[in-house]
Amino acid sequence: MIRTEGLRRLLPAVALASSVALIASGCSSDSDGGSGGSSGEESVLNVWAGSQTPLVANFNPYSTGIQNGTLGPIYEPLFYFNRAAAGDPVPMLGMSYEFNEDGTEITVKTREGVTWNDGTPFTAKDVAFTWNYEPAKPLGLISAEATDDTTVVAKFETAQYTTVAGLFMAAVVPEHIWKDKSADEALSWANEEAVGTGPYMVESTSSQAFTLTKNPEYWQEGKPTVEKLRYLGINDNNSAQSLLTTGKIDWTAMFIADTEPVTADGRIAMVNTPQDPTVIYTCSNAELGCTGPQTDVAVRQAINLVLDRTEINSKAFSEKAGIISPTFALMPRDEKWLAEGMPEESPQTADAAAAEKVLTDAGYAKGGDGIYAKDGERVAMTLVSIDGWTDYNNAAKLIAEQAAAAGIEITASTASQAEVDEQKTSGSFQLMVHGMNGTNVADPYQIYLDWFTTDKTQPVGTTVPQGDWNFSRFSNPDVDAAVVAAAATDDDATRLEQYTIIQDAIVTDLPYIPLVINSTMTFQNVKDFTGWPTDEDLYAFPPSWGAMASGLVVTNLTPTD
Amino acid sequence: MKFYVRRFAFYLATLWFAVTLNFVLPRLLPGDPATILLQKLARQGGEVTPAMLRSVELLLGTSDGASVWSQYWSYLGSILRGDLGVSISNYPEQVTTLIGQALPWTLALVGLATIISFVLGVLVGAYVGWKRGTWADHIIPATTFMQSVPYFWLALLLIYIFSVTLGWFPIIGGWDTWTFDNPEASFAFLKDVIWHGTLPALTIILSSVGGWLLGMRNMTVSTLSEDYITTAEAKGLRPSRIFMTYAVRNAALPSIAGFTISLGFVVAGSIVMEQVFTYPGLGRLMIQAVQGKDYALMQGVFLVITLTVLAANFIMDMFYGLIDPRARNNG
Amino acid sequence: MNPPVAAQGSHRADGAVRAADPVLTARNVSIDYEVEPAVHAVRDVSLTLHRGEILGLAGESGCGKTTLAYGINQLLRPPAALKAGTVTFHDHDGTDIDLGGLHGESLRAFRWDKISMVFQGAMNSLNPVISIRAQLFDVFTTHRPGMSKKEKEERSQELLRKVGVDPNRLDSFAHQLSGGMRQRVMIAMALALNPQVMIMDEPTTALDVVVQRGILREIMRLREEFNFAVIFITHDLPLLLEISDRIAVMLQGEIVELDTAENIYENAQHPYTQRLLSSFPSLTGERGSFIRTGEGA
Amino acid sequence: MADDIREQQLAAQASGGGIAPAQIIEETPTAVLAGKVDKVGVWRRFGQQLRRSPKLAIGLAMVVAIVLFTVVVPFFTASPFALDNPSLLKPGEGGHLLGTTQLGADVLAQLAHGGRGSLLIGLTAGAITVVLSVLFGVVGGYIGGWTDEILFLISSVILVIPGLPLMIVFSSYIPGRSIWLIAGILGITSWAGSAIVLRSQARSLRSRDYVAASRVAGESPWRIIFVEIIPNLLPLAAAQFLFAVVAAILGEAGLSFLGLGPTGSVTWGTMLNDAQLGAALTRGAWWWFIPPGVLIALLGGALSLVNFSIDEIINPKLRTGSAQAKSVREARRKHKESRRAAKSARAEQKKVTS
Repeated sequence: MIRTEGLRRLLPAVALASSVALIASGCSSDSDGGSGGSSGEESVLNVWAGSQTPLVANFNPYSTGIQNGTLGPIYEPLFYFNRAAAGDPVPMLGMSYEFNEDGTEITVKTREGVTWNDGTPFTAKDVAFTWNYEPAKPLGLISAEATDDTTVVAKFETAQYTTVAGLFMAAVVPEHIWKDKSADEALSWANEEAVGTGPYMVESTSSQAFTLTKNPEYWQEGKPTVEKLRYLGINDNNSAQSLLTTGKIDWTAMFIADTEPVTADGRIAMVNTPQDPTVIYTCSNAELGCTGPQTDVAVRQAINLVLDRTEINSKAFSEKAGIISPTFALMPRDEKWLAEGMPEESPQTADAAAAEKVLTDAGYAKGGDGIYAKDGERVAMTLVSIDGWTDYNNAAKLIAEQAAAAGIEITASTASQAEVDEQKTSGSFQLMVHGMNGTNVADPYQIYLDWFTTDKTQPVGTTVPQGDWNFSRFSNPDVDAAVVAAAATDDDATRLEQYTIIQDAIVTDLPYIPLVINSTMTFQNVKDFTGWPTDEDLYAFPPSWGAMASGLVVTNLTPTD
Repeated sequence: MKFYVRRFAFYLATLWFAVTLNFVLPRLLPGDPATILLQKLARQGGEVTPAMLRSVELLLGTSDGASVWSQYWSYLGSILRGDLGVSISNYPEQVTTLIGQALPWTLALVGLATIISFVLGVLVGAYVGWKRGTWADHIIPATTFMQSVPYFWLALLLIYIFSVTLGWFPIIGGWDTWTFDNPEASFAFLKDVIWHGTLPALTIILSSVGGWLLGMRNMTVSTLSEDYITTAEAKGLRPSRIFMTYAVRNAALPSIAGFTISLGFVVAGSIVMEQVFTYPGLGRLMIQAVQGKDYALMQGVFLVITLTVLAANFIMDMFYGLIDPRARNNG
Repeated sequence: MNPPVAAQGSHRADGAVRAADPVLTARNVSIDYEVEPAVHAVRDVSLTLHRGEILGLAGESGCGKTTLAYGINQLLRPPAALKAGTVTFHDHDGTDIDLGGLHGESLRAFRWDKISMVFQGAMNSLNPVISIRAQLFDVFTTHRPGMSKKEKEERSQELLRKVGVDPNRLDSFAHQLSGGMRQRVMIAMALALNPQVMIMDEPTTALDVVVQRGILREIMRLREEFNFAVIFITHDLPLLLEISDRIAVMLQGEIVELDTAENIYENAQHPYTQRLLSSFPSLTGERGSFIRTGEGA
Repeated sequence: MADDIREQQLAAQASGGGIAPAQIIEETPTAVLAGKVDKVGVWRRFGQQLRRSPKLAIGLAMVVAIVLFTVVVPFFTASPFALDNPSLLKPGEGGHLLGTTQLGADVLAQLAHGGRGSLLIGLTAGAITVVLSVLFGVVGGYIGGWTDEILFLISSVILVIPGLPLMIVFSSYIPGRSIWLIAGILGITSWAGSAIVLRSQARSLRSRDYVAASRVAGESPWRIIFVEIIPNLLPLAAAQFLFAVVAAILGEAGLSFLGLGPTGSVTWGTMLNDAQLGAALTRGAWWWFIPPGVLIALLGGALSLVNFSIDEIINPKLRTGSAQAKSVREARRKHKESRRAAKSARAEQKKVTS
């Protein structure tokens, strides 16, 4: 839970670097906390993936309490879709796949010679079982069956071009273990001796850490080379950073405002791969019951113009956040999906004049209190963020101050997570600093579908159900149609046409006012291990908590000596 | 007799209060746990898979329309059966299991630290009282400043100075995870545990010793003006004897009577402390529950803490008579 | 300086019982409470206590009786302090001990062994948390290191019997005893080392009349038996008239009159003494008969 | 008897030894001798105390200083919410005496402003505590009987229910937490100790002649409680109040550290929390992390100092105890003189007799 509220401590250590040596001598019991092969003993990779103590052994891919390291190191997908960079899917348990002409039927060739870590051979039957298995059944699946040991065919109600990634990235589970687990069991089962095909398997667990040891029968020849992975439970980033600097952690992903002291001695390298948009949700649709000035597109545009995203990034996100595009295409990853003439970036500096012009053009006039108003309604709104999510709280404070410059009154307030969720799902908010989920493939489609289509929203007062994300109540028939059309084609050009319609709409309408792309910082021990994903070669999503991606990373690592 | 009736009523009432509070509060809860849980998952990896969705629905989706009373009774029933429910933040672990793992750590650390602090405070306090009117009086103000320092603030400073900067003590944990995969019954492990417990214990002692010290000092001073002290002097007893058997023996009674009460406060303080030290105890569990909006766990911990304090009080009731004859054979 | 009334008084008194030899002599004792403003609790008091006699010390509360008694036994606590004068103890082996010269170990050893005390407010002079036995044993362990446990036990039981308390009470705690019993226990404790002087400070004030009588009779009998001298402090003049050989009347820290009980009773010199006497209803019956010859008991 | 003694012992402990079991606000011989304390009114005693003990003077001075700081400083500093400064300026830089926070807020301004918040919470919680403890302690203790039994039962239950966990559970349920709410929670979870102390005192006062008298005179219980009893409990109540204030300020800091503090307002607790979230320490931004903690400690210490003196008023033995001991050396000296005098006197004696 790197991003669990209240625990996201921004922290660079000034005094730390100097004290490393001291600490090492202090913790003489094992001064190089099992890092790499440097000490000749068996190599251990110490990982913090954000888990807090007490750790509970739970390696069940269908459980909500699943431990980091389950997806990837233990269970593997058919294909790996890299969310960090554009590129073809990486074959894992699958060798190749093809669609029928309308994309409703998928045929997958599975890998031969793979065995589960209990010795049972892996076959296409396991894949079929997984897809048919109640807790993981993909939406719209008609049937899935193994035609032979290496071929599985799945039929769907609709075209799967845009959802196939989710299907292929799901963990494949062994039929012989799970077939006698009922759906409910499957959820409440801890699965402590997880049987997977991955490079590692469970060795031991305690409330403070659990250890995975390498799978001798792993299907990739001569891999993995790192003997053990030790996943630690740590309660806050301050401790984590101290441990990172003192060589007790080799791989972690967390927010550190000032990385210089950590990376100073060259042992630790940092990769920043911003993924998740941070935006201002606006309850934008008066027709669905939203109230307040922000329901007027002019006000939203004014706010968009008056924001000084550079200051927000530097003060609230310590200059670690990425630059966002109002099209929500993640640049440069989704370059090919950026429609002709669409802005690559949201304005990075404030333009109060432009903002005020937008307002005056829309018939607003400045009141005696310096705040614009129209038909007696002042442009005054409250901007809520979840209490304790400091970067959001800070951003909100800054936004409030910046908006004032353009005669817009924004009151920044905080509320408990429960309350914010309530407001968000029921639509009883005006403005809200909050996050969006980045897409897990190099394509903004998922965002357009989940956050901008009418199906995914509800009138104000009705709760937006779990799994739907259109909290701004945005509704535009053209966009809806375009999304459907985009899903139905496998041809990039055709899809881009549809995206042009969507992007054009949302860039003007701004139901979600883009702020930044929140950072995802990964710290790697490059002195004792090689083979990490780097800015040059992002073969996989780098953070230690990355589902499936972490499997590729650990397989690719080798201890130096 | 009246005494025992009262105590019995006291235990009963406290139990009922703690248990019922746990039942009432969640029903005042705004928002729906399922949504919150999803939020949390979404925050973790930014990916909410359909599998997760379904599991959450299966886990929290259903809510039966049973009446509050029947809910209350079944709740009491499950409590009696020692069933505190399932922890959401550590799904699917049983709350009781989690508490079972954490309790020993807290008991050992907090218990030990408290006793040390108590003994230290009482002895020094008695001495300061005995030496009243001398330099010793200046110890008191000093300690009260210590007492007014926020636990966590002190803990953070201690870590920063002794663990991070000087590296004399570990930064986190109840034992060294890099050396021992699991707790084991070896001398090396014990040593390691003590090494890890030092700073946390120090925090508790530093910030709680002041209270004992002040109380004991004042009690000693007032006791010294009692007639039986004069008698003892007239009897020509040795000062040491007067000090121990006549002054301290009497002056310590209030501290001892109040010991178990203050236990509750110390446990409270240790909650924040455990968070700072990533110590695998109850307090740590509680905070995790709060941050994970894991109400079952939160209430389980609260209940157990209360029970522990009650148990301590019960033990004190049993043994208090031994040290204060006036509390014996009451009728 | 011309000798104060008290001094003259004492000379006459000496004349009256010249035969007996003194066991305790106080000369020109002055005691102050060093507070603002300083309180002169005892001013230039001199008196002599003879072997085996009962010396009554009368006066209303606050007149300095108790302070004087404490002063004699070096029990004064700051802010009270002995400003001037000497207190000499004449041991039966003839040696004279200057109490002012004693402190620390020597004073400790002297206390209770030669002079023991029975305090007013018996309620609080026993340690509430340790048994009577323990408190008696304390005395022996400190002053008679030689004694075996068995001897202590026997001695303690004997003492309790002497003061008319059931020896089984040794196991009791203060709160389990009646006021009278506590005072008897205190007396037993005071007897423990066969002291030559016993200072009794309002020993019976807190008790009801019947108990009072019983205890007084006890004291009389014990004195006959062990022949220790008693300084008996009380505001109850008639009581003193009954039991004392001599009586000193204190007023604002001074002894205004000191004489045999008879003389005080028949012709008191000082107006204050007379006022005191007249303030009590005239005592019926032959003086002292009640106590001295247990008639009517 | 048996339970009474326990209650007295408890009360004594809860009052930090301010009162001794079974020894109540009444003159002891020593007390009388040492300046007839109990003959004069509370406030005069206070005055005497002020002259007598530096502790009280220092304590009060510090409290006043801190309060003034929170009241005056805001007039000379920028708004604590103004973020238009660079992040983490060192003390002195850019005219910020105590530097700035990560968001560029002036630490000094926040400190003063946060002080108001903390004090507000402290005082409110303290007031609640006193009111409740008077209600449960004094009323129960005076009226006695079943009322007392029940009130006392409630008090002792609340007393053992661990405070902070309860607060945590409370505040984690409550969405928006105003300063007042926090103060309220702190107040209602921490009055029991004082109630027990006040009760034991009220019970003893109950048996005083003058109280008995007014009872006989048929005055209403309430009048007696407010006219006869409470005035006599004033010093004690004051002490309990100060205890409560310190406890509340510490409690608020604890809650804030767990992210359960008052939302949307600045207190020393929320400052510490921000500093911790902003990793002030590891970043070497001590000016952000240290001052709030120090101020909390100073205020707490100062109030405790005041409390000592109040204890000494309530329980004269405490003062006279020390006073006695102080004059011990003095007395010793005098002692020696007197012995010298005595010797010479004896010498004369010899001359006379020979």
